[in-house]
Amino acid sequence: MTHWPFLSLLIWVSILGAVPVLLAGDRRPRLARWLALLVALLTLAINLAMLPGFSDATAAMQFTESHLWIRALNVHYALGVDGIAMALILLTTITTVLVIIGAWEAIKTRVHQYMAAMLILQGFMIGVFAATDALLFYVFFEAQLIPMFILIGVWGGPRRVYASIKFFLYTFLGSIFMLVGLIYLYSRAGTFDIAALQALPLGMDAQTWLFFAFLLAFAVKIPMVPVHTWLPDAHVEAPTGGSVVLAAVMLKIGAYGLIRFALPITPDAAQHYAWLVIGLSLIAVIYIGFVALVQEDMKKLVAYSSIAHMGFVTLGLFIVFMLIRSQQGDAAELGMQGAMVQMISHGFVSGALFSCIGVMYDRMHTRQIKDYGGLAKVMPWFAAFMVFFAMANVGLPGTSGFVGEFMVILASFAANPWLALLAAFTLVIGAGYTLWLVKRVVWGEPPNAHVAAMPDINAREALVLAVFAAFVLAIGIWPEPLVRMLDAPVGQLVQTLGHSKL
Amino acid sequence: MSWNDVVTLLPELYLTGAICVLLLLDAFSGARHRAAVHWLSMLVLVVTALLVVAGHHTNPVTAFNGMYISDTLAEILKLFALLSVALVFVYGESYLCERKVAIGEFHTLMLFGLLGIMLLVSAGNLVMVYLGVELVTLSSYALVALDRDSPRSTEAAMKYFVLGALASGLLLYGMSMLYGATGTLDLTGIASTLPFTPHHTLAVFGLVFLITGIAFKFGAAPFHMWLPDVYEGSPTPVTAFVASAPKLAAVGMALRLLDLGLMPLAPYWREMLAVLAVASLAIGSLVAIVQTNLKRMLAYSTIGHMGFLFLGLSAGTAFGNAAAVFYAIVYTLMSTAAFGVILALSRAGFEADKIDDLRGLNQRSPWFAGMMALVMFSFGGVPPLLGFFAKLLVLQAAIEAHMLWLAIVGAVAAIISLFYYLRVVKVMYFDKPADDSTLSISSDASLRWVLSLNALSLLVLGVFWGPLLDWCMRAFVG
Amino acid sequence: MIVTSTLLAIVLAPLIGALLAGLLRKQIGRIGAHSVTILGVGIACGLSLWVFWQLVWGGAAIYNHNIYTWFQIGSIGAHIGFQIDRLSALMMVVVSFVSLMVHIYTVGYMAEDDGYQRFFAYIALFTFFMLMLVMSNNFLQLFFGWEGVGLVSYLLIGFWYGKPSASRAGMKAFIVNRVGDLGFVLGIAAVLYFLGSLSYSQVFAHAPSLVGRGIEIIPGHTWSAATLICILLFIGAMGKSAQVPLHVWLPDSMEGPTPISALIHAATMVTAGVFMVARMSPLFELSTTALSMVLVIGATGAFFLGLIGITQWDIKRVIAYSTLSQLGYMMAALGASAYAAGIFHLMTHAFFKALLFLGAGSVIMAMHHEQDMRYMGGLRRYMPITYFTMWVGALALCGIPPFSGFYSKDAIIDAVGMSHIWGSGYAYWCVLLGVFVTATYTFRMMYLTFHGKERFRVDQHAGHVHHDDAQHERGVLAHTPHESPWVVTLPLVLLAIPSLLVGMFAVQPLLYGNFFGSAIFVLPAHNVLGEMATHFHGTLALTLHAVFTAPFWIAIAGIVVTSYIYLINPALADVIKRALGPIYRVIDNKFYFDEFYDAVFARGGVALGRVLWKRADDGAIDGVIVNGSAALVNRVATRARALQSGLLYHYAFAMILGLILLLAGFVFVGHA
Amino acid sequence: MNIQLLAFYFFAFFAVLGALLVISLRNPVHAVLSLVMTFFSVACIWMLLDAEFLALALIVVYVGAVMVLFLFVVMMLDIKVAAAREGFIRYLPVGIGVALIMLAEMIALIGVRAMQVAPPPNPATMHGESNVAWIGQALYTHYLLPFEVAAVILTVGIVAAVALTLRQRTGVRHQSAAQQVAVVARDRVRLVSMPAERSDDGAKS
Amino acid sequence: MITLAHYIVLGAVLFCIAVAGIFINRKNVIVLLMAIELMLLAVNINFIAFSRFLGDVSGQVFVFFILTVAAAEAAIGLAILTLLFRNRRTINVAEFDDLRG
Repeated sequence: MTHWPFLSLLIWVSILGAVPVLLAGDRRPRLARWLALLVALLTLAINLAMLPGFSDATAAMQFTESHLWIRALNVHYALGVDGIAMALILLTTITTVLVIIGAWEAIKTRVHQYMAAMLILQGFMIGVFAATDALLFYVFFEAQLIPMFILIGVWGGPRRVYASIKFFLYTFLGSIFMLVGLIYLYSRAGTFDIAALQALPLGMDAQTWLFFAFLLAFAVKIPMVPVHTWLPDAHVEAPTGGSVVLAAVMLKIGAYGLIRFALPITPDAAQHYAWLVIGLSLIAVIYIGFVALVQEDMKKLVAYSSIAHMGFVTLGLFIVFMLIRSQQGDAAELGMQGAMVQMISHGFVSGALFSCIGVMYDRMHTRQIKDYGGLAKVMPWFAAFMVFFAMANVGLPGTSGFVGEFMVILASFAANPWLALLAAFTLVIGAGYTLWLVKRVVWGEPPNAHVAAMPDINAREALVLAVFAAFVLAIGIWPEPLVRMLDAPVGQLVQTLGHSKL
Repeated sequence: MSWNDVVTLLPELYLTGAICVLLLLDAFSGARHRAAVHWLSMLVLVVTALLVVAGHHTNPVTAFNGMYISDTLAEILKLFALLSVALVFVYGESYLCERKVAIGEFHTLMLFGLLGIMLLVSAGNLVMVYLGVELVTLSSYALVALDRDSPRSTEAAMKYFVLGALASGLLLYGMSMLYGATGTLDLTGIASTLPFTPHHTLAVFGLVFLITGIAFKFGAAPFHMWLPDVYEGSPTPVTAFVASAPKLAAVGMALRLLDLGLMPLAPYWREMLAVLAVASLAIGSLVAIVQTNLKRMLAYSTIGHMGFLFLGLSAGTAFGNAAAVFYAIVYTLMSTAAFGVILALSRAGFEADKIDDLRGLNQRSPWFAGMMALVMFSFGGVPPLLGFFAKLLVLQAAIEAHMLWLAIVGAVAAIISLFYYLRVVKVMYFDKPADDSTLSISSDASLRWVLSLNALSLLVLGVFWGPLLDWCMRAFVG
Repeated sequence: MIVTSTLLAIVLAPLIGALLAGLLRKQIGRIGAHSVTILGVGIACGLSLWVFWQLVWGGAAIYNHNIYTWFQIGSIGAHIGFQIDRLSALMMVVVSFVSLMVHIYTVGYMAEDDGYQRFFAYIALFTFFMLMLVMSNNFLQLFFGWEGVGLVSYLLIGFWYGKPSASRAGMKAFIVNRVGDLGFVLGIAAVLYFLGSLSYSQVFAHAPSLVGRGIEIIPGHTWSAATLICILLFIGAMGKSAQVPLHVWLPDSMEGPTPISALIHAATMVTAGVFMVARMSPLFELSTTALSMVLVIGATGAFFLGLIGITQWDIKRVIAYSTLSQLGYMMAALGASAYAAGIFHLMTHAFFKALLFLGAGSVIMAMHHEQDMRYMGGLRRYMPITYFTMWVGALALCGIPPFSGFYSKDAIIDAVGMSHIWGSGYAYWCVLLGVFVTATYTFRMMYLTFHGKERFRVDQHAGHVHHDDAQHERGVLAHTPHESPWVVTLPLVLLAIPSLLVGMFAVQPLLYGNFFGSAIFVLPAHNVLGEMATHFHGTLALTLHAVFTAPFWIAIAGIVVTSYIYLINPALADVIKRALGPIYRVIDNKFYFDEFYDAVFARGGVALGRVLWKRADDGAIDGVIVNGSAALVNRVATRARALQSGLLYHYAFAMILGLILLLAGFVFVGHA
Repeated sequence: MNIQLLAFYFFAFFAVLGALLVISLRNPVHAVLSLVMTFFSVACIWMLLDAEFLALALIVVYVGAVMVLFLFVVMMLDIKVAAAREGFIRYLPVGIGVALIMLAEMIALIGVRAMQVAPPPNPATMHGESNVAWIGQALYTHYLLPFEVAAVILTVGIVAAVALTLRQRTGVRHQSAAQQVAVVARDRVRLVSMPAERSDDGAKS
Repeated sequence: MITLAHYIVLGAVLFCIAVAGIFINRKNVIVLLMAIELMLLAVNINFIAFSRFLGDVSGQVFVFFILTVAAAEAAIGLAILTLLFRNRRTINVAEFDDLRG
C-alpha cells in the first residue's frame, strides 16, 4: 500500500514549522503565537488523517518509510508506527496544541523562541516514537534535550539554571551508555534496524550488560527511583508548557524505550533482573508517595506523584516476566496493557494538573501551597477542573487514571499477591497527597486579598482544561478503543518475551 | 625528478610561489593594500584547493622517490586545512585591522604553515615528516608571538617554542632509533623491514619517542601543557588557526607514521594511544570545568577532543582511521566556528574571551547566540549536530576493536565535558546582559555570513554526514 | 419484561439532571436546578418501582446483559452491564426513593445556601453512582459505583468547603475508604486470578471450584482461596460500611449538610458494603473463616460503637453512631449467613434512619444550625410534625414492635443466636446488649431534643444586631423555633410511613419467602433463616411473640433507664458519668481511634515522608550522589588545574615524566 | 685500547662536561662557551665516524654562526646573573633523579649488547668517493624535495625573525604632506549643539 | 675498538643532560635554547653513528637537514627571546606564569 509519507510529514512540518515562527521575531508575538498554533494544528490534522489508514489488527509497523541515510554504516532513515507508537504520537500532537494555547498569555518574553522550541520539541518527540532505526531513535532521543533545556533555562523559575543543567546531564548520563550498547549491538548485527536487533541472538553476559545500559538510559527518563531527582527540580523550575510536555510526553519516552529496546533485545536479562525493576517500581510507588505527601510546592508534589505513577508503568512492564514464567499469558498482556494505558493516561492527567498549576501561577506567581486556599469560592470553574484532575490522579474509576492502575494491580496479583498489595498501596497514599493538596488549595477560605481577587479561568484556559478533561474522561469511561489500538503490538511483545534468546 | 613529480606536487609548488609573491607585494606596498593582501590570500587558497582537486588520483601516487604521497587521505586533509585557513582569514580580518597587527606577515606565515601541513600530510619519508612538522611549528611560533607588544602573547610563544622544540627533539630521537633499527627513512621501507629487523626492542623504543612527538602535536595529555597557555595568550585569530588546521596535520602525521610506517608495531602503539586517550579525556573534561576564560576553556576542550580522536586512532583499523579523520574534520569545523564567534564579538580593546562576556547574548543577537549554541551542543556531542556523529564513529571504532572499556571512559568524559558546554549556553541564554556596553557584533558582513554558514554546516552535515564519512572511508578502504 | 432502555433511563436520568444542574447552574438557576434533578431522580424512582413490580409481580425474568465492553484483553474482559434481580431491584427502589425524598427535602433545607445548584448536582450524581453500583453485573462496574459514591460523599462532606473541619472530614472519609478499597481491589484481583472473570454470573458459576484451592501467601502457609477473596472483599465493605476499625470517618462526615447525612451516610452509600457482601454470598458461603470475621466485626461495631452514641451531645453525631451500630447489625446478619435479614434491615434502616436524619435536620434548621442538644429541649411544642415523625423513626430504631426496625433487628439477633460459626457466641452477646444501647441513646436524644426544659433563649434584639456574627452566644436564637416548611415535612411524613409499615409487610416475603431467589446463595449448613422459618407463623404472631423475647425486654430496660435519667432525675446523668470515670472517658473519646490514627498514620506518614524527602532524596541521592559527584569532579578539576602552574619547567617535567612512564610501561612491561 | 678509542673517550668526556656546564653555569656567556666546547668535541667524534662534511659543517655553521648569534643576543640583552632560587635547590635532586632514571631506561632499552659491533668499512670510500660527494649525491637526487623544503624553512625563519623583531617606530611623529593638503575646515572645528545645563541641580548644591 | 654502542650511549647521555637542562633550569630562557641545541646534537650523533654502521647515507643527510632547521629554529627562538625581554625586561623562566590554570 502506498500512501503519503505521513510520519515524515509529521516530524518535519513540526520542525520546519518552527522556522517561520522564529522569523516572526521578538517584536511580533501575536504573529508568532498564531503561526505556532497553526503549525501545531496542522500536525494534529496530519496525525488524525493517519487514523483511517491505521489498522489495529496487526502488530507490524505501518506507514513505514525507509531511506538509506549513511551508506557506510547501513543506517536508515526508517520510520514506522505500531499501535503503541501511534497512541503516543497522538498524545504528543494533542498535548502540543494544548500547550501552545496554554502559553498564549503566560509567556510574555521571547514568545517566538518559546513557540519554536515547543514545535521543534514536538518534532523530535514524534521522531522518537516513529523511528525504527536505532541510531535515528537515538538522535531524536537526545536531540529533544536541547529545546527542553532551553525551555527550562530561559523561561523557568529562579533555580532554572541548576534544574536545566541537572536535567540535561542526568538524561545524557543515562543515554550515552545506551549509545555504547547500541554500537555494540551494531557491531554484532551490522545494522541499526530495531527489528533486526530484536531478532539478534545474544548470550547472557552480553544481554546483562546491554540490559543495564538500556535500563540506565530509560530509567533516568521515566524516571525510576533512585535516578529520579532531576524530575522534581526540572518540573518546579520549568515554565508551565515545559512541565506539561515533560510530564505528558517525555517521561513516556523512557518507558517506550524499554518496550522497544530493553525488553525485546535482552529478554533473558530482563527476565533475570525483573525483580530489581519490580522492586524499584514498588519503591517508587510507596517511597515517592510519602515524599509527595510532605511537599510544599505544588509542582514538586505533582512531579513526585508522576514518579509514583510511572512506577506503575515499569511495574506493569516487568511483572510480565513473572507471569510468563507462570504461564499466564492473558495476565501478562493485561499487565503490559495496563502499563501502556497508564502511560497515556498519565500523559493527560499530569499534563492537566500542570496546566492547572500554571493557571494559578499566572495569577499569583507562586507555587507554594500555603499561598493559596479557597479557590473553590474564588474560581469555581477552575476548582471544578482541579478537583476533577485530582480525582483522576487519585485513580478514581471513570477517569483514565484508574484504568491503567487497575489493570496493573490485577495483573500483579496474578504474579504475586504481595506485589499487588504494595502496588495498591497507592490507592491510599495517592489519595493522601492529592487530596491534601486539594484541601489546602481548593477548599478553605482565601488566605489573603490577592487570592480573593483572582479571576476565574477565561475561555482559553477553560478550553485547554476541557480538552484534557474530555480525554481523561473518555479513556476512563471507555478504554476499549485505546486498548484495541495497543492490543496487537502488546500481544506480539508478550509472545516475543516468552521466547528465550539463549 | 620527472615532469610527473612536478605535476603531482603542483598545489604545493603553486602555494610556495604565491607566498613569495605575496611576501614581495606586502613588503613593497605597505599598509595601504591590506585588503588586497587579504583577498589575494583568499584567491591563493581557492586556486590551491582547485589544484588539489584537479590532482585527484583514485590510487595513491608517489613522487620524488617516495618522499611525497598523493592519495585520498592527503586530499581530504589538505582541502579541509585550506578551508579552515580561509575561515580564519575571514574571521580574523577585522580583528587584526583593529589591533594593527602586521597583516602581511600574518597571511604569509599562515600560508607557510599551511604549506607545512600540506607537505606533512603527504609525507612518505621521515625526513619529510620532520620538515613538514617544523614548517608548521616554526610558522606557528612566529604567529603566536605576532602581537609583539603583548607580554602574554610573547610568553605563550616562548612556552610554545621551548616545549615544541623539546617535542621535536624527542621526535627526532625516536626517528633516529627507528632508523637504527631498520636502516631506512622511507616509511614504506620501514614497514617492510620492521618484521624482519633484529632490533625489535630498539624500534619499540623509538616508537615511544615518536608517539610522544605525535601526542605533543595533538596536545594529548600529558604532552598538552603548552596548549592552554598558547590558546589563551595568542591573538585570537592565531588561536583559531592553531586550534584547527594543525590538528588535521597531526592526524595526517599520525596516520603516515603509524598506519603507513609502523603497522607492524600496531599492538604497541594502539595501547599507548589508548593510555594517552584516557589521560586526555580526563584532563580535557575535568579542568575545563573550572575555567573562566573562554579560549582557555576551549583549549581544554580541545585536549578532550583529542582524547576522542585517539579513540579512533587506537583502534588501528581502517574504520578507526576513517573515524579519526572524520573527527578531526568535524573538530576543525566546530573549532573555527567557536573562535569565529569570539572574533565576531571582540573589537578594539575588548577581547570577548571571558565566558561571562557572552552574558545575555541571546537578547542582543539571537542569531549569533543560536550559532554559538549550535557549536557548543556540537562540541558536547548532542545529536543531531555533527559533533555527535564524530563521537559515535570513534566510539564505534573503539568498540569494534574490542576496547569497550575505552569507549566507556569516553562516554563518561562526554558527560562531564557536556557540563561546561552547557554553561556557555546557559550564559548566553539564561543570564541577563551585564551592561549595555559590553556586547556588540562585528559589522563585517562577510564574517557574519561565513560564520553562519560554518555553524549551520554543523547542523546540515549533522543530517547529511554520510558523504563525508564515505569520503573518509575511501581514504582507507579501496 | 425488563428492557435495556428502561435501565439506561434509570441510571442516566439522574446523571443528566446532575450535569444540567452542575454545568449550567447560572443559566438554569435555583428552580431549574432542583427541577431537573428531582425530575431525573423521580424518573429513576418511578422506573425502579416499575422494574421492581415487573420482577416481583410481573413475572419478568432476571435481566443480565452487558451494555458495552470496557476492555477485552485476551480472555480477560471487562464490561459495563446490568444484572437486575430482586436484590438489585429492591436496592434500586430503596436508593431512588430515599434519594427522591432527600431531593425534595433539600429544596427547603438548603433554600438559603449559596451552593444550592451544586448541591443538587452532587446528590443527583450520587444517585447515578449508587444506581450503577447496585445494578452492576460485574465487579468492575461495582467498583466504579463504589468509588463514585465515595467521591460524591467526599464532595458533600466538604460541601461547606470554607470550614476547615468540613474539608478535613471529607478528606478523611475518602482516605479511610481508600484503605478499604485497597482490600477491595485486591479482592477483585483475586477473583480474576482464581476464577478468571469479572462478571458475577461467571464468577458465581465457577465459585465452587474454589473449594480446596489455596495460595501460599507466606511461604509455608497455604490460605484457602475463598477465604482470601472474601476477606479482601470484606475489607472493602468495612471501609464503605464503616465497620470497626475503619469507622472513624463516618461520625466526622456529619460535617456535611444534613440531607447528605440522611441519604449517603445513613440510608444508601454506607450500606453498599452490606449489599456487596450479600451480593457475594456465593463466595462468602465458601469460607466460614470469612463469615466469622464478618460476624465478629459487625457485632463488635453494633455494640461498642453504639456505646459512643450515648456520650455525644451533637444530635447528628448521636444518629451517626447509631448508624455505625446498625451497620454492625447488618454485617452481623451477613456473617451469620442471614443475608436476607441483613438486606431487610438495610431497607428498614434506610427509611427510619433517613427519617431520623431529616428530622434532625429539621430541628437544626429550627435551631438556626445549632446542633448541640444541650442548647435544645422542649421543642415538641414548636415542631409537632417533626416531633411525631421522629418518634416513629426512634421507635423503629429501637426495634419496638410493630415498627419496621423490630422485624429486621429481631431477625438478625435470632439469626446470630442460631449461628454456629466461630465467634457467634460473642457476637450474640454484642447484638443483644446493643439493643439496650440503642434504646438508651435513642431515647436520650429524643428527650434532650424535644422534652424537658427549653435550654435556649430567644433574644430577638440580639438576633437583629448580631445576625451575621458567627461568634454569637450559643443557645441564643433570633426567633422562636418553628415548624419547617412543607418541602421538609413532606419527606418526613413520606418516610415515616415505610418506617412504620414496611417491616410488617415485608418480613414474611423477604425473610422467609425466598424473595431473593437465586440472588442470594446460602449453604444448607448455614441456613439459619431457613431454620427460623420453621418457627415463623405469620407476621402477627411474630409481633405478639416479641414480648416473650429477650431483645424486647432489654430494649424496654434501656428505655426505662433513660426515661428515668432524662425525664425524672437529670442530675443522675452526671453521677453516672463520674462513677464510671475512666470508662466514660474512653467511650467519650471514641476509644481513642482518631487519636491513634492521627498519631500513627497521619503524622507518622508525614514524618516518614519528611525523612525520606530530606534525608533520602535530598540528602543521599541528590546531596551525596548527584551534587556530591559534581562537587567531587569540581574538586578534582581544581586540583588538576593547579598542575597547570604556568611554569615552563613544570610543563617540560610533565612531558618527560609522561615519556618515562610510557617507556617503562610499554617497553619494559610490554617486552617482558 | 687503541688510539681511536682513547680519542673517543677524550672527546666524549669533554662533550659531556661541556653539556653539564651548559645547564649548570649561572653566567650565560660561560654557558655559551661551554656549549661551543661540546660542539667542538662532538665534531671531533664525528670525524671518528668518517663524517667529515658534517663535522666541518657543525663547526662552521654552529660554532661559527649560531653560537655567535647566541653570544650576540646574550650580550645585547644585558641579562643579569640570576641568583639560584630556594626552590631550585630543593627540587634539584628530584630533577637529577628523573634524568638518571631516564638515562638508565634509555640505555637499558637501546640494547647496548647487540650494538657492540665493529664498524663496517667506510661506505663512501667503498663507493670510491669522498664523504662530501657521497652526501651530495644523495642530497641532490634522492632528497631533492626535502632540500627544497629546507630552503623554505630557512625563509620562514627569516620572515619570522623579521616579523617579530623589526620595529617600526610608532612613537615618532613625522609629517604627512598629503594629509595636510587634504584637510578642510570641517575637520578642524566641529560645532556641537548641547543643551544648557540645568540649573536646579546646581542651585541645590 | 669503538663500537656502535659507544656512540649511542654518548648520544643518550647528552640527550638526557639536555632534557634535564630544560626542566632543571629555572634561571633564564637562553639556557633553554642552548639545551635544545644540545638535544639536537645528541640526535645527530645517533644518526651519524647509525649511518656509519649501516653504511647508509640517509642518516647523514637527515643530520644535514636537522642542522638547517636548527639554525632557523634558533633564529626564531632568539627573536622570541628578544621580544620577551623587550616586553618584560627579564628572561627569568620562573617569572613567566601569567598564563596558567
